[in-house]
Amino acid sequence: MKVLVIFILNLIKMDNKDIKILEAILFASGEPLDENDLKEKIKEKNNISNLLQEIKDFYKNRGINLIKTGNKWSFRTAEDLSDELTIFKTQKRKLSRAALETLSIIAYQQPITRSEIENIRGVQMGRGSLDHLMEIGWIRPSGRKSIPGKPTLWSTTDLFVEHFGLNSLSDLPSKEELKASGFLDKRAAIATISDLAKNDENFQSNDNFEQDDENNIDDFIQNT
Amino acid sequence: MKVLVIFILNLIKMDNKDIKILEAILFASGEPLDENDLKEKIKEKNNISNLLQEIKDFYKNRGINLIKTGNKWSFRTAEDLSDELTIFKTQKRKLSRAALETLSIIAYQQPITRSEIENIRGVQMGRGSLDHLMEIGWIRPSGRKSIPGKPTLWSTTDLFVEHFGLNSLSDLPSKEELKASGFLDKRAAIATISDLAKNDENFQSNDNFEQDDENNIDDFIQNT
Amino acid sequence: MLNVQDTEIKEGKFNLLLDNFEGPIDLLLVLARSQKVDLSDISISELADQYINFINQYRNIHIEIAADYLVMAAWLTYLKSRLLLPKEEKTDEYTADELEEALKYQLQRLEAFQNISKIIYSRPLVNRDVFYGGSSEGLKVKYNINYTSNLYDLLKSYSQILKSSEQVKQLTIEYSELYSVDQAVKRLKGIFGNISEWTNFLNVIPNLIKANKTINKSIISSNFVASLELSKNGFIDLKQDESFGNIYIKFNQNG
Repeated sequence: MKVLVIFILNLIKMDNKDIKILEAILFASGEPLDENDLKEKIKEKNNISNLLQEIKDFYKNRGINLIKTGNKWSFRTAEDLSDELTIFKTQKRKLSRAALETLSIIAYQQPITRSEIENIRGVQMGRGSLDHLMEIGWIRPSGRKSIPGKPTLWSTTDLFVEHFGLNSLSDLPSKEELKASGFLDKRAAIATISDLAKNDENFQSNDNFEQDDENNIDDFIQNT
Repeated sequence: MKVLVIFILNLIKMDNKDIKILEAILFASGEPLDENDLKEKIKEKNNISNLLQEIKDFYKNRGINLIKTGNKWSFRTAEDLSDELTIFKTQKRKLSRAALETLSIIAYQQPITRSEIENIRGVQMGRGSLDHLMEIGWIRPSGRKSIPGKPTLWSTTDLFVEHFGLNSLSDLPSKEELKASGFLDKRAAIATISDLAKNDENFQSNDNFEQDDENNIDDFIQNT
Repeated sequence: MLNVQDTEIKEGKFNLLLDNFEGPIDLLLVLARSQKVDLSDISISELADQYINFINQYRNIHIEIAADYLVMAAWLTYLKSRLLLPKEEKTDEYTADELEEALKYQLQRLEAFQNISKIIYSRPLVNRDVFYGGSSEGLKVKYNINYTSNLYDLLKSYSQILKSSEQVKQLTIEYSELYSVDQAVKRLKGIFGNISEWTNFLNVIPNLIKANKTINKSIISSNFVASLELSKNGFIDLKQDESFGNIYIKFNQNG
């Protein structure tokens, strides 16, 4: 009896690093992994089958089970739950560039008409752009402009403010702040003629400046 | 002795369907889930906190841990396996020292303006610090300070709390010590040197956002 | 990295790039640490000496130095002189003690945040130390579409629009100070009468501007091209006696 208790206590305490590693890798990978590949990651390579069996037993009655198919192992949710459990997953999608541009113009310059937006973007807008943004719930029609034709004016919604993590519309950084925060940086500026004509001293210090910038970027990429 | 064994065996057998459901959902979602949303899926809704705590304890020494950040729960790989799991590392870019200091100043002093951050660091902020932190999703603009120029205030996001494994912002390390030492005071700007040393011109151009903003809108109106 | 800096400063080597420091306060902090006392007990006057020393040494090697660092050096010099003077009568200005106190506070606060930032970044970080996982295989899944475009994307997009509209607006070609070939041709034609004898090319072109090599180069090259053009059309003769020798120019009366 005593032996069994100790065995069980050990199971629960689980000092085995190899088991922890296997669990974590199987969990993080999210897809079935070959036993031979798993072997590479642990110390007691010859013991891999026992370790995996141990994990399998440990999870036997849990909501997650360790499953072997062919020579591959993976965690999956317990089978007896599949009938009653529907989970909602969010499929992540980014807005198209055109929609994002349109949205940002509306955000900054609302209320604004369709043709004013087209003017700024310099292209005619596809039919669906505004509809799409309205469907998501980020823009709404907000009256009509009193010019001939009375075009619809567009504004952003509360949902827009909420989704983009703003307290209010006035939180949107101004142009100057965008500049100060680095958004308006011209990364590869082409020197103008007048730049070239500037005296050499200036020219050199410009060079230095560029280099600093590069160092800076390196800092971000490098493992500092 | 017998009682203990049975107790332990029960723990392992785990007949609680709610626990199985919670485990399965948390496992399958792959991202933090709100406690209130989890509640919807189980029978003993009022017991949710206990159940989650039970699961958390169960996985305490395993390769997977149940973690709470804010009001959200998620399974994550265990912290002490960091070295073994570098295969999954996706955080390619490491932060520069400047960005890191900026981030921690924002975390402890939020909401805070750009020039207040510069005041603490004693140096003008390099381009790229704020927009880089925002790109990662760790900081956000959160209103404007009601001083002349209405500069943007910056705060950390939920993602920051989640990524750094904090329970909440009040969980930030050494917060009390910093407070006790007076380092979290927003000292009147005049009492620190960089302001004394800063030339007025610079200072104004930093805070003088509003006017530029208006110009900006004018520009656009003319443009359209 | 900081440790390396510390030792180098202690040994009196100043072959460091200021790029290693995050501004004057950061540099002060590194210097202060070399005093090996608690920051609250630090001798500000000694620190001021160290800093000014450092900046002076640095300037001997690197001529350019960021204004921030110089402003701080000037300010420290001022503070030192105030500290040396007998206590003043109370005026509107800050007393030397207050200024000293402010500097100490700033140093201590920056140090605190530098330490904190290291602590924070050593926490288990998602996607670096810990990872999400799992798989929804085996469960019924319903999908909600969630648009992940965030504020950063929005601002980036708007900035892009601002940038492109700025570029259009600023498409004015600035007046060039460079000397054009057309200018040179016109000018040379105007002074033909003065070069009836062989004259050194360099004496024919306009006076070179001091300290502006770029413009000077443009003057020389445009005049050279212009004289080639004029000689091709028979207006002038050119000669050069040896490679890299002087070029001589003469008006061709018959041209």
